[in-house]
Amino acid sequence: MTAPLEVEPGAATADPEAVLKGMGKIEGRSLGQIAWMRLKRDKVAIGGFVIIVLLILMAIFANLIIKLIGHPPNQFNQNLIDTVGGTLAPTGKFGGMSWEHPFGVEPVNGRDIMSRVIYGSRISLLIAFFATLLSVAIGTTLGIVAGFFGGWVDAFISRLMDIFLAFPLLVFAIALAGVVPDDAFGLKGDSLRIVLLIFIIGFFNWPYIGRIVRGQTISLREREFVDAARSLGARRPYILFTELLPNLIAPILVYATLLIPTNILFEAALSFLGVGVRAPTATWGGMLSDAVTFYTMPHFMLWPGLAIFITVLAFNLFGDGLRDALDPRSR
Amino acid sequence: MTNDNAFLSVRDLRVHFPTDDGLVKSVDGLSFDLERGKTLGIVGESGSGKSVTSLSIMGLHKGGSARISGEVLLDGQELVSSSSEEVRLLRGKRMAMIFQDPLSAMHPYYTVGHQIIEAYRVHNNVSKAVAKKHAIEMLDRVGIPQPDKRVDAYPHQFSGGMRQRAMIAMALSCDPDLLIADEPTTALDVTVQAQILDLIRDLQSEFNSAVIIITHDLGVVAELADHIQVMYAGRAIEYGTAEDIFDRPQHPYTWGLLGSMPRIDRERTERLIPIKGTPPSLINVPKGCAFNPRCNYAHLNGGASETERPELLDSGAGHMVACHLSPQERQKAWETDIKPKL
Amino acid sequence: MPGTVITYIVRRLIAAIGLLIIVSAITFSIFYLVPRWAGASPETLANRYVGRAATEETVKLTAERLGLYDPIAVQYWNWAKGVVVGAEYDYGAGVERCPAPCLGYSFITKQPVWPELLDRIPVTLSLAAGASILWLVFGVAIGVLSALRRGSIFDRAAMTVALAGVSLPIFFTGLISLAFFSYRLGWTKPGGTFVPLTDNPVLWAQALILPWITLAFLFSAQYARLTRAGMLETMNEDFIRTARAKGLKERNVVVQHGLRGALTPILTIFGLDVGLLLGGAVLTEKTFSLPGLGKYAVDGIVANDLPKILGVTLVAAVFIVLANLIVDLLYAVVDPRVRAK
Amino acid sequence: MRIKRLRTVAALSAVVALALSACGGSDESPSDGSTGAKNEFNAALTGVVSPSDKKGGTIKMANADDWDTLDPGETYYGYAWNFARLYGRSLLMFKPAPGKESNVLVPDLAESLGVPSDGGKTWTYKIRKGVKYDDGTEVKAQDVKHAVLRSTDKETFPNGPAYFEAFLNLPAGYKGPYKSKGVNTDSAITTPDDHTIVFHLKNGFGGFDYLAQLTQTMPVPEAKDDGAKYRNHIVSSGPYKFENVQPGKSFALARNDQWDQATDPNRKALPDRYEVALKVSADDIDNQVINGTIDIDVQGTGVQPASLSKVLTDPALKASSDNATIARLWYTSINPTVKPFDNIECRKAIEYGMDKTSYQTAYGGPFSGGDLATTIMPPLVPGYEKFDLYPAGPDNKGDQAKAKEALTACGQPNGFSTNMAYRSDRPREKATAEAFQQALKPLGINLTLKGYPSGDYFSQYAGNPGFVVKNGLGLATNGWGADWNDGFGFLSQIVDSRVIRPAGGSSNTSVRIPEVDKMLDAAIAETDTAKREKLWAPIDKRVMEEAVIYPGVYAKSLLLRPKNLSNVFISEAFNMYDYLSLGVK
Repeated sequence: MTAPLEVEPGAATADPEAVLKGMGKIEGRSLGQIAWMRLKRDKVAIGGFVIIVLLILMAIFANLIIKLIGHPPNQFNQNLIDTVGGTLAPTGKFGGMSWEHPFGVEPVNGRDIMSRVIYGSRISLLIAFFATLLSVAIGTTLGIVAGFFGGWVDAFISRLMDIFLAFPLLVFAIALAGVVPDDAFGLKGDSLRIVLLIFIIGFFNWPYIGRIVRGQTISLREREFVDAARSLGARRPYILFTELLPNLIAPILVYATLLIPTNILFEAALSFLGVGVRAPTATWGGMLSDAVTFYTMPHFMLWPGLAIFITVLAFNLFGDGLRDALDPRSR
Repeated sequence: MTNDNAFLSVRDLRVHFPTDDGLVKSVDGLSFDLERGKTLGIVGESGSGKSVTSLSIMGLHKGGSARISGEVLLDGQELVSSSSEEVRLLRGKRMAMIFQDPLSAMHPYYTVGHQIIEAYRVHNNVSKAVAKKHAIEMLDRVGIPQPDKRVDAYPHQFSGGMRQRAMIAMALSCDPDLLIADEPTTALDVTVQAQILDLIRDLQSEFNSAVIIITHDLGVVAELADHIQVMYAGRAIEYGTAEDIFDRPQHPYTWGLLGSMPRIDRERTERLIPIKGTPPSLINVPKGCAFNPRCNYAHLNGGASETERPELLDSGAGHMVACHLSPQERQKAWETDIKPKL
Repeated sequence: MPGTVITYIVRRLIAAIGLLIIVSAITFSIFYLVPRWAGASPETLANRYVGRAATEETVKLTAERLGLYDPIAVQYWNWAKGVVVGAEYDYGAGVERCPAPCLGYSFITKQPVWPELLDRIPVTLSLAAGASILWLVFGVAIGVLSALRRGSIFDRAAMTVALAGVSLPIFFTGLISLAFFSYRLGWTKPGGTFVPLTDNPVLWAQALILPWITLAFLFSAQYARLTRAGMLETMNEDFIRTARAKGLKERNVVVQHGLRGALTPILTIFGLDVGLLLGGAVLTEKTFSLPGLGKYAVDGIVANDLPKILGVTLVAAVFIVLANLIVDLLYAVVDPRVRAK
Repeated sequence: MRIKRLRTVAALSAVVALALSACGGSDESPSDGSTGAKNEFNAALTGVVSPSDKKGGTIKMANADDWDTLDPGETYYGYAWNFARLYGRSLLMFKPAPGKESNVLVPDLAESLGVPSDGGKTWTYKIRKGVKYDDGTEVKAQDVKHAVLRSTDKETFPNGPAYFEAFLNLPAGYKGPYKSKGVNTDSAITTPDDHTIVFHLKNGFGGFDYLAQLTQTMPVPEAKDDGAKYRNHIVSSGPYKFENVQPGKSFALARNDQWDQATDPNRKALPDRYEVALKVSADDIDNQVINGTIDIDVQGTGVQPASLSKVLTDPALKASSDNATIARLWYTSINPTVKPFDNIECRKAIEYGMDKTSYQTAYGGPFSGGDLATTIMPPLVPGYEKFDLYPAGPDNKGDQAKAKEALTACGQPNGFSTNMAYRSDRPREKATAEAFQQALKPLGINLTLKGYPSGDYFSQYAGNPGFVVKNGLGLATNGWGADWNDGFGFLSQIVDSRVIRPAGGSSNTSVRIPEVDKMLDAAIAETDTAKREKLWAPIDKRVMEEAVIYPGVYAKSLLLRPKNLSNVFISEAFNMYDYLSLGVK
């Protein structure tokens, strides 16, 4: 019983930081370079990164790819549907999978699932990226302000975070996404929904990153004050900020990378619940929601589900690798 | 330097860790002896392998990824080849250890008493009540006031010095023959440091145990150690009595350590011989003398330091040194460059 | 000592009530303001609660009865007053006393919201309880084993599955498992039919087993990762080395010293997760059509039934706040350092 | 989301002899009840499947949604009316029989059909003696009066039918028996004795018997009535009483031992119990009905899309299902208030350009969706006349050439952009909107789809004239089914411009033809049934000429026949299985 339970104690003393510091080759390199070296060696993380790049390219060139495939995502192909027999299922086997339609077609209207999945990456990534950006912007700003000024400012912002964390988020997001009219803020249609979703998702996720930044800021501030006391007089706040930000980049980067997949899931969930981007625009969550009624045709739910899974997994793999590279102790 | 009276005998100890970045040779061929009632000081910078050495002796690297070779003989019993279970039974009972930061070294969720009782009961089949009485006794013995009350306090409720006393009480609870103190005073105030060192010395004479003190601070070993071993990059580079090391240090690295030692009896001046550069990588240890990139005297012997690793050789009366410099060169450098500035 | 503990709890409770007031006020404002931005008037809002044959007069009367003409502060005050002291409700044939906590009456079904919520809570509670036990046991066990056998095949396999687990949306795993286990194989009931535990434990478990497993899979994955990371960190702590140096058996080192330290942060997260879940496992309940709080919320939102939405939001917030409080108190029990503060 | 059966509200007072219209088809021979129909596809449409008189057993029903309300004064769904007859007895009822016969009114609580006098302004009903509530007290005429009066309180019962307040000669400002307590209502209803009730109308109305079959005439004892709360403890006058009611979850009916077969010629009351589960997932219901663990999907709107292929491709399953036709039209409003639909040619472009088959497919195909529609009135409604003003090409996929022509005539040869509203929680309407978008795209007509929650669809969005104009909702999915099969009930709410309210809430969003309003008034005023029935089709045609409604499908539903039950047949009055006659095999 003793032997197999053993935790490798070597890690306690073989401090990789010390090891690396001493490595002749990379002496004097920045933490960023060291992290990059480590990251390059992490094949799984690189694999995730490659998938992410491919996904982003796919999203950017979605229209082009779809043109090549030749089946616009919203185009009906009801000739592939059993309308006469009344089942409305794809006439081909396995949900109508063929060379022409590798992922099969949707029941009822026969839309090409592959094109829709590809187009869905656009919405998914766009919303996830910008929502993350928004969360990071709000979270970082308020986190720094709270951590730096302390006192009642900190107390106020911390309470604000508490309130946000006490909200039943999803319920709230659904409600909000459901009541906003179709034309608002000078936008309409898809662009309004996308902006709205970015805002809702981004706005509700900031307290998490806010907490991290606040904690980091406080600990850095403590350290800085010690230094400042030693050196000549107090430092000016702006200097502190310029020193603060570089130190915050690593945790923010890691957290942002890991927030993106969360936001992809969030968007998918909202679309699944019917408050995402409006029909007929293809979204992964929306496709899953459509597939619910056709659970007897698993191909319909499989592809969008897989798309979500692969995307989220890729971001998680890369995020994990990035964290390990930037903070080796977490390995 | 074999010694038949040695209670602890380490022979060609090597501790290597395979990592993603390469093989880390934390300890790379270390040998020394220690008799009962004697104190050995192991000195070196962080990463020199001194802590790894102590943990290896304790068997705390067993079962992990570490590759350990060589021999560790504790009262004649070879530990490197012993099973984890055999070594475990010795840990705490025949050999015990005190750690650097007593706050992190004690479990924050358990009372000090609980942790001493636990240590005692591992090796002594007694009731909790008896063990508790023993724990109170031990706390009393290390000079903790009101031990019957403090026994139920948590580590965070102790002051730094008191915590280290409690730590020592825990280590000594089973009357070990070998006590390893790893930087026992580093985390403490200067005034408290002296008290703790006194305590270790008193207890050592009382228990007649062998003691290894591991430190980067020569000042600590100056007070306690009978012998001192200076380590650099996983190897011993100088070994001798305390007088040897303090009065007739032979290795340029030892000079550097002496020069960076703060002394109460001396005005605070600039460092005499700042050790330039950083400790070497334990993966790519510099060829030849591992210290040569940082050594001010490496040029004196025509490049031998850069190509050939110096052996640890007896330079007379058990004072051993690993350096390519001739005894005369070392003598001269010590007398003219270093000693006057100390 | 107990005195200070009580003071602490009281202080926390007061803070919690403040939090609940703010949360409900914000919820109220959003549901009050957003439709009005969209151009709704009290009449058009009342329109949805009257039949098609309603005359203009009926619409006005309904708007009046629902208090839609009042300014937002008055409406909120009336609602909040009902929660604290109860309210009176005109059900046509007379006036009924709705005792505190009166969360109002559904605009649509005219049933009082509070009893409906009380009805839903056991569903969500059953879901959360079963799933949380599963995920705690499996997640922590897998995490600990993975940490202890770091780098082993078990560790790698477990962590791969765990990463996959956190990357799968619950409505996808839920749908797939429903389609397969319920509809194809017919092993379990596909939800929608909740039977209280006290009525029939077998049917209760049968209806919930799939949601439990699906939910627990997601959370187990997360907890395995968290536990592994926490365990690795803890096992690197100095006090573990001390415990080993004492000669403690490895099992005791791991269980008494390692786990104790590693599980404390997990406890916090666990408490908050359960709190959040109790407030409505929206996606799970929706996917498995379980009539719990989450589904209630979604139904309320779809039907635009404000009292329902407010009620469920408040209850959810109460769960979260309570979970926070309990976690903090438990933390003090577990960690003596916290107790001192 | 299931498609609920919305029922008409005839808010207009008119003299219409509706009764005769339903009797038109009764010459068809009633099906042979002794041997029963074979267990084959559509068997229960015309005959009784598994006839039996065996008593006992429990019938298990499930509803994917909540019951709108069990209160007979407010409930307004076809299935709820079908079911309410188990626990309540209205004055009259539709005959529980298969096929056309089910449109015949027969006395239930009353001893006979209503006796009109004063030119149809006064209707008298004699109430059977010996009919008792489940508490043993006897049903009196005063209880029927109270039941009818309470149903007129639209603040308490907003969702109920509103015929009585429209037709009865109630005192001015009367707000129902709760708010207008003590007000003398003898001007509207009198009860000369305990077993006679007399209704006094504002104007003569030949079809009052249709109102007498509404659940609103089921007696409610005043002493037990507590307004909106009555729904949870209804006093039964039928063969079954409520055993337990768990709002939003389930309820069960058990035998009412006070019910006397001697007073009731219509009900067999075969099973001992009815159990109804609410809010069961719709797919689960289908599966359980197929397995036999649930007997009937009580909503009676047909199987879910997922079960469709299962039922249609499995010969055994198909043989035990019935494809019922419903007097309901699924259509799309073309709003002339939104540019460029102010020009009839642009509206015609839609009529020609839309792919009719994709509409049908969107609604579920030929079995679950319905038949291609070219008129507003479905064939089930007497007076229906087949015509097709905008032939959609030989394959019914739309006539692009004609559509182009119309576009050019409209001055928009390259098409235009507009919006289409649909109920976002109804997948079939979503599919319809998407089908429009695809079908119109080649014409250059770009549709932006706008989904709105169905709860607010008419009150806030597609049924709110201001909103429609402001948001340019050129097209809006819509649907209509009558309370009973009659041209007046079917057309008035969707083609009469006078039902459009500025605050929103009406189903008619697009038809504003003064001529049609006049034609409707003329038809309602016509007392001769045969003549009147001939007047509906011209109205239908006139509206179609204006191209403001795009008819989609005449609805059908694929129903799973309960395999463990006896006496199974489809009632045309409800377009689903008759719940009154079922027994357990």
